Amino acid sequence: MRFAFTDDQLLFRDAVRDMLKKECPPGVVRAAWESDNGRSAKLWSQLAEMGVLGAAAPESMGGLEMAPLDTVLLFEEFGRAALPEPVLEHMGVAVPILTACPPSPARDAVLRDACTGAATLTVALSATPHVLYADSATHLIAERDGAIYLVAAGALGLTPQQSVDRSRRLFTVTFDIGEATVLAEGEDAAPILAAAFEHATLYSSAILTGLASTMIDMGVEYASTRKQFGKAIGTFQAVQHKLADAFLANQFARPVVYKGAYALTHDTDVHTSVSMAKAYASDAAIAASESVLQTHGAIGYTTECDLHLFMKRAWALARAFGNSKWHRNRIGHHVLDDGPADARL
Amino acid sequence: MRFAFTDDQLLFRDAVRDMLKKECPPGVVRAAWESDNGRSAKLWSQLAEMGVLGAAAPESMGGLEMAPLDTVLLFEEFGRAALPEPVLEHMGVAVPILTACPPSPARDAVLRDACTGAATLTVALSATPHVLYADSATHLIAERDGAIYLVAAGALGLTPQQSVDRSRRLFTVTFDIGEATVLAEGEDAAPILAAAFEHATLYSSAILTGLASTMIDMGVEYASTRKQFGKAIGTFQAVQHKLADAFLANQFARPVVYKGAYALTHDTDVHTSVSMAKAYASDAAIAASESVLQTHGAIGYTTECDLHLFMKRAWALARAFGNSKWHRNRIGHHVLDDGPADARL
Amino acid sequence: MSAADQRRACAKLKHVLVERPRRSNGPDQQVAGTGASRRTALRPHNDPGNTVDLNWSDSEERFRSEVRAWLAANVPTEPLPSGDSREGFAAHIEWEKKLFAAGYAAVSWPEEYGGRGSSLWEWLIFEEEYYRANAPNRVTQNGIFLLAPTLFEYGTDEQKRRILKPMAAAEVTWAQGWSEPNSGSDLASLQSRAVRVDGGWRLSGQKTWCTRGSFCDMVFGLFRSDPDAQRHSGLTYFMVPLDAEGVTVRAVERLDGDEGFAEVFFEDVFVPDTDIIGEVNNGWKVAMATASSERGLSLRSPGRFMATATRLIDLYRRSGCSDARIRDEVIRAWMDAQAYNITTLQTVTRMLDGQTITAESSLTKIFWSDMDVRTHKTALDILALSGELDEEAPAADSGGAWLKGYQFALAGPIYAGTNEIQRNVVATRVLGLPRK
Amino acid sequence: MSAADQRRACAKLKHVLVERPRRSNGPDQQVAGTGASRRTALRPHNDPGNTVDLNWSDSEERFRSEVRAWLAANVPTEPLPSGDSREGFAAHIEWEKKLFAAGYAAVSWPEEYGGRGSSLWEWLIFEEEYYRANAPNRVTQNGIFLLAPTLFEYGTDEQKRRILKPMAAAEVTWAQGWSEPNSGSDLASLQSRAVRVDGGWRLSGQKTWCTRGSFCDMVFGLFRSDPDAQRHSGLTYFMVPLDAEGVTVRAVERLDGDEGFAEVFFEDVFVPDTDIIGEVNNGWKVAMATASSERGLSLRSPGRFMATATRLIDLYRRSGCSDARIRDEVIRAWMDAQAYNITTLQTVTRMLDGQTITAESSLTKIFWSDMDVRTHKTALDILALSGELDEEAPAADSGGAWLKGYQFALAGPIYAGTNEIQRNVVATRVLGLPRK
Repeated sequence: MRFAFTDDQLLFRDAVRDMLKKECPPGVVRAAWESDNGRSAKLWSQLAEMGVLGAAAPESMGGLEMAPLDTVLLFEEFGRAALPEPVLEHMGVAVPILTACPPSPARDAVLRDACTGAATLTVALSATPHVLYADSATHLIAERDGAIYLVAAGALGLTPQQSVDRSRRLFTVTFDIGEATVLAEGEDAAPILAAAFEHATLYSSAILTGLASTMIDMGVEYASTRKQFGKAIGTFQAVQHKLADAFLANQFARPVVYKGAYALTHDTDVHTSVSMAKAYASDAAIAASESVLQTHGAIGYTTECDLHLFMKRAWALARAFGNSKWHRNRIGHHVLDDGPADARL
Repeated sequence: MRFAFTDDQLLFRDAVRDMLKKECPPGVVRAAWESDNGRSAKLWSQLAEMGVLGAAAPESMGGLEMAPLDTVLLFEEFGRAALPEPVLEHMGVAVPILTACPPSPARDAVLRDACTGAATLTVALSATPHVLYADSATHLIAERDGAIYLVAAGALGLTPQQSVDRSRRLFTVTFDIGEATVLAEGEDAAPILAAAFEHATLYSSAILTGLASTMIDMGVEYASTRKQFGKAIGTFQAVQHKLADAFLANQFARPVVYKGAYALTHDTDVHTSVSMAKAYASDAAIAASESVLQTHGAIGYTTECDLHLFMKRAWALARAFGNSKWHRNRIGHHVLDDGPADARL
Repeated sequence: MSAADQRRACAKLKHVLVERPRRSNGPDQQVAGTGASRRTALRPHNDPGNTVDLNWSDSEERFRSEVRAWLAANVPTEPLPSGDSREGFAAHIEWEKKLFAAGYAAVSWPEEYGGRGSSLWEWLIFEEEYYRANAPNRVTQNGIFLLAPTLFEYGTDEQKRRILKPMAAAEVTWAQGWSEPNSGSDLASLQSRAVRVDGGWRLSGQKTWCTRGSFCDMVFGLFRSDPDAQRHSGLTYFMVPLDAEGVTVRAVERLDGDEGFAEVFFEDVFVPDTDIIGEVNNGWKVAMATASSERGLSLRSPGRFMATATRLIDLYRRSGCSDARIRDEVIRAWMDAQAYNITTLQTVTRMLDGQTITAESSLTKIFWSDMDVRTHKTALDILALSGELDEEAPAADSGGAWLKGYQFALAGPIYAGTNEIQRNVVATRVLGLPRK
Repeated sequence: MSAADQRRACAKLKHVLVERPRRSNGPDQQVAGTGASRRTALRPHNDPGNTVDLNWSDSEERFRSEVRAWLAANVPTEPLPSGDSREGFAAHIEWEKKLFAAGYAAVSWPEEYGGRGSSLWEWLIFEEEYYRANAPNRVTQNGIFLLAPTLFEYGTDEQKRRILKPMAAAEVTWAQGWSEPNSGSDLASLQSRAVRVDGGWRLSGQKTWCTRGSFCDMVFGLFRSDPDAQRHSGLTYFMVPLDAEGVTVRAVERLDGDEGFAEVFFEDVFVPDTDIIGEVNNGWKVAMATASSERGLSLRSPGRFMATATRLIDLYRRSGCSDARIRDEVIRAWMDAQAYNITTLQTVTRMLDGQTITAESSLTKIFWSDMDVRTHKTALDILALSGELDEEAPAADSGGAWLKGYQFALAGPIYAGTNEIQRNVVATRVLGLPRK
């Protein structure tokens, strides 16, 4: 029994944190909002260079062959920085899917390119109506009728769907099955797709705890400097307790997320552990957004304040891949053994 | 359109409030807890003398022929004092049932005695498993198989069921139908029994708001005098806001309770209005109990502090005749028109 | 009261009961099915109307019908663009002019100022119908609901004649200028200055969070006219044209992307004495009267929240959602709106009885602002994965109105005095807890 | 870290990865059904155990089996009367003696003091099994969980030898004496005095909320030994027999009717120097070490709440309740207990790694105390109308345990530092918000 990360896991996390601190301050996120594709200018190549993009890929394909326990902390950092890149879709979902698919020239080629960053992957799972960054991705990994397809970007029909978070570029996507390559189908595909949903959910949870951490930091910073009634508002018990509660919720969410990564790594108790992670992280992030906004007052209610970049990501991700009610319900079906989980997310 | 009580309604309320303030301080409630029957020594006759016990009875029977709008404020006072008497059962439920039942010598005699206080009535509705004060009542008005019976106390078989509130003497009761008098049955009885449940629920709500008022007063009083860290704890924002929230919940519950009394008086929109009352009043009273206990700290956690007399009544009544979830559900079935209310309270 | 007094009181009560007219039962006073005749509630015999009576009068019902019919015929079928954007503001002004022409811009005002002299009850009815019809947000509201009550109480006759009718007619639009960068919750710490000059004052300083300040014609707010006075003292209430010399307006983008806010900079701006409301150095008291309106009855009528609850029920039904926890939240949203309405009926009755509503309005502010956030969160939970779509997304439900509404609702616990400040007010002024 | 440094760090990382042993896949490391072989988590090659590993070792599993078997054979089938009543206390002491005889009274203590030298992990396992078996509440807990950690840290060898084993054996029972009538949340304002005399001290004053003080043999607490020192300074930590001359004990009835509390009055009570823990005038620091234990790991092990959640699930199933809102609360109670357990595993790992857990234990205190209230309220909602029945009612479910548990849970946000104080601690000491 041991519940701690290794020095190497922390080292990788620190390296990514330091890079993002330097290269992805809020100004970069803000610029991504205004950009054509909702993304940053140069972060993708830096992430590739650090080995992040292919972290979950086999070494033979140029990856680091890492497990969820190795990468979960990175997603927390992506949340902390509100990184405007398809990391969740590419390295959190698509690369693990490709890694699990049977080798083939098409699969191998795109997986190699995914590790170098030459390819940018996004995913279309049947449970989710929207595809992120479909305009700037080079390939789509798509679930259709229980099979897994690889589709080149040029073959996609895109309808933009604007998210509250302008760096989440959403699309409804169509493609002609004739232009897609089958990567897996039937009994081969089913467990891969099931695992993909769990990965997406778990990594969303990790991003949410990172977003909450930054928002709480911003609340503490603002409350420590903003003065009203002749003193810092952070001296008022109402402000103190609001931030303390937000912090508490996130502090209890974080180890639950790590437990989810453990469950995925060892394929044990996956549904319950991943749903626990998503339920706590979603609630913690929404609570943090509301508490920190309230702490800021009107200034937090403008797009001039960086807070909104983090809040809006949190509002979107808290509902992506099932909100906390859906996941509590799924846990309930396991714990109480009273029927199947709801199909509708 | 007008939402205010008349001077006479307020005068009656004030008279009862003044009497209870003098005659039913917490020491009297405490004595009732220790007494044989959970009741006070002399309040019953005083209530009779003021016309309270027969308030809902016809004048021809010695009553005041009052409607729920006339008496709802009295129940709030009963709660405010934690009056240890079967007022809810006797004047809130049994007398309205008898008043609505077809005249008969048996009904008339007991109704007359109910107004003078010579009779003490309690009720057994099928929705509730326990009969209050069955040991000290002279008669039971009982629902059985859809009919309404009058049973003399001597004919009852009693099993005591101890409540957390020692002045709520509960019993499970048996009686032989042969020793009971039918007051109404079939189509005559059904609407009377339905109305009885609404009366019991509404008056419970009124008692709950009164209990909450007293608890909040106790919290304010204690917080204003108790000193820690060199100042009254009521100066701490955390204490202030806790009590403010408790007060807010009760202030919004009260007019909803009055609306319930209006609905019963005019037989309009009864289910929704009464359930609104019970839902808000139950939640407000439980919230008040927890907030005021927390304000008191350890002293509130003893039976030496009067607070517990009010808290425990609130915990019991908040669940009597359906808790807030049950009543929200009943409202839902009316508002959303999606099926019948749950049978189980 | 002695026991003897109590008995006398009850005897008097019985006397009243015996004297009053009995059993004037209309059909709605029968308990259906009980077979028992039913009493009206106890009434003093000299004032049969003085009890709880939740029926609208015939004339009130007629008023409702008229309003409903007019709105049905005139509310734009397609929602206008946001009134907090430049093009949307213009479209809303057109709508407001139509409303004024029909006599509905400010129904409770006297006719001479552009109203129709409606009662407070009719005003509630109007609001109910207005929100029920999903009519456009009122971009004139800072004038009509914040400034006008102050003018009615403190304005000179000349000011009322000059200002109110153009305000109702949406010919002159108003922004509020309460906050300053360093004075939000602590409004009494305002630093913008007013210096006496011949025939008037020169204003300097900065105001912020001026709603729709980029589009409005005028701003009203407090300025420190006596630099030696402390905090609440020495403030004066001014009205200033936003195109006056020395005024600079900078738009600030709101959370939802609209230019809903503005910062207004004042550099030696001349304002004549005739544009002061109330007395010089008495601005705090004058402003508090307005703040009380803002928090209390006028800004957030129950009709608004009842309409939101109705739309939530509609969304819930359309969604096919079968989650009993969400269903419970939908019911609760409906209940809260009803409870808010019931409480308002009680408050309006008190106001009509001549009582003043002061610190208790803080309770109201907390209730509606928290309710509004909860209600919109429930809607986003129903929308689930598509809850993040905004008005530009083709797949957004109701044109993204719930997401925009959520963001707007989040401002509720902040503006018009944060809910923390309101809870302080409840604790100290209503409950009487010690301040120090 | 420069970009070049980052690259170097990653290169190092890849090096580690290349070097480490690969694919030592046991059966539990396969992703069932994916067909893909699965990697173990990244490990430094020199310490294969240094990663998240949530499996118990074989010896820990054996320990669990032994504990479970012993408890199954020995836990009384009928619940004992409340340990906070006089007769119940005696019955509990009998139970505690049995527990001690079996070596389970204080598993994590060294054997010389009556423990069995178990690891913290085994202690967690023991607690899980203890609560799972619904074994009697520990009436020795104020000694074992509050005083003993202090003695281990600050006690002399003589004190440890003299006190610990009889404590574990339930031969000498301990009450805490922290609070005074005017010192609750503000513990530093204590007024009870200790005056230096030959060979020891004379204590005067009053302590209150001494748990089971009416039944225990000894009390420990702080007394002001330097009257000139301010607040936290000048306090000394004493241990006092409750039958000493000058000590008067008055029972105080708790909310649930048990005599769970006592007031203890001290009139010139002599205590020898050997019954001081730590240094004279250093009692605050000594006590805070204890308070930190109380709030942190030792008093509220996850096993307690996991067992409560399991009983709640059982109650929910037995009840036939079909309310999805209550179902959601049941699930949430289960989740919260799991989350608390997961967090505790992380905390214990940190402790074993030599880190100290200080102000963060306030988070834990808030979490478990709020969780416990919620869980019991859910149970009372399931019980509905019979939720008000207490242990004397024949119809009470589980002997009224949920009602009693609710009342006990309500004390959680109050004792061991109110949750308001804990939130202050989190805000100022963990988040670093300003105090003034």
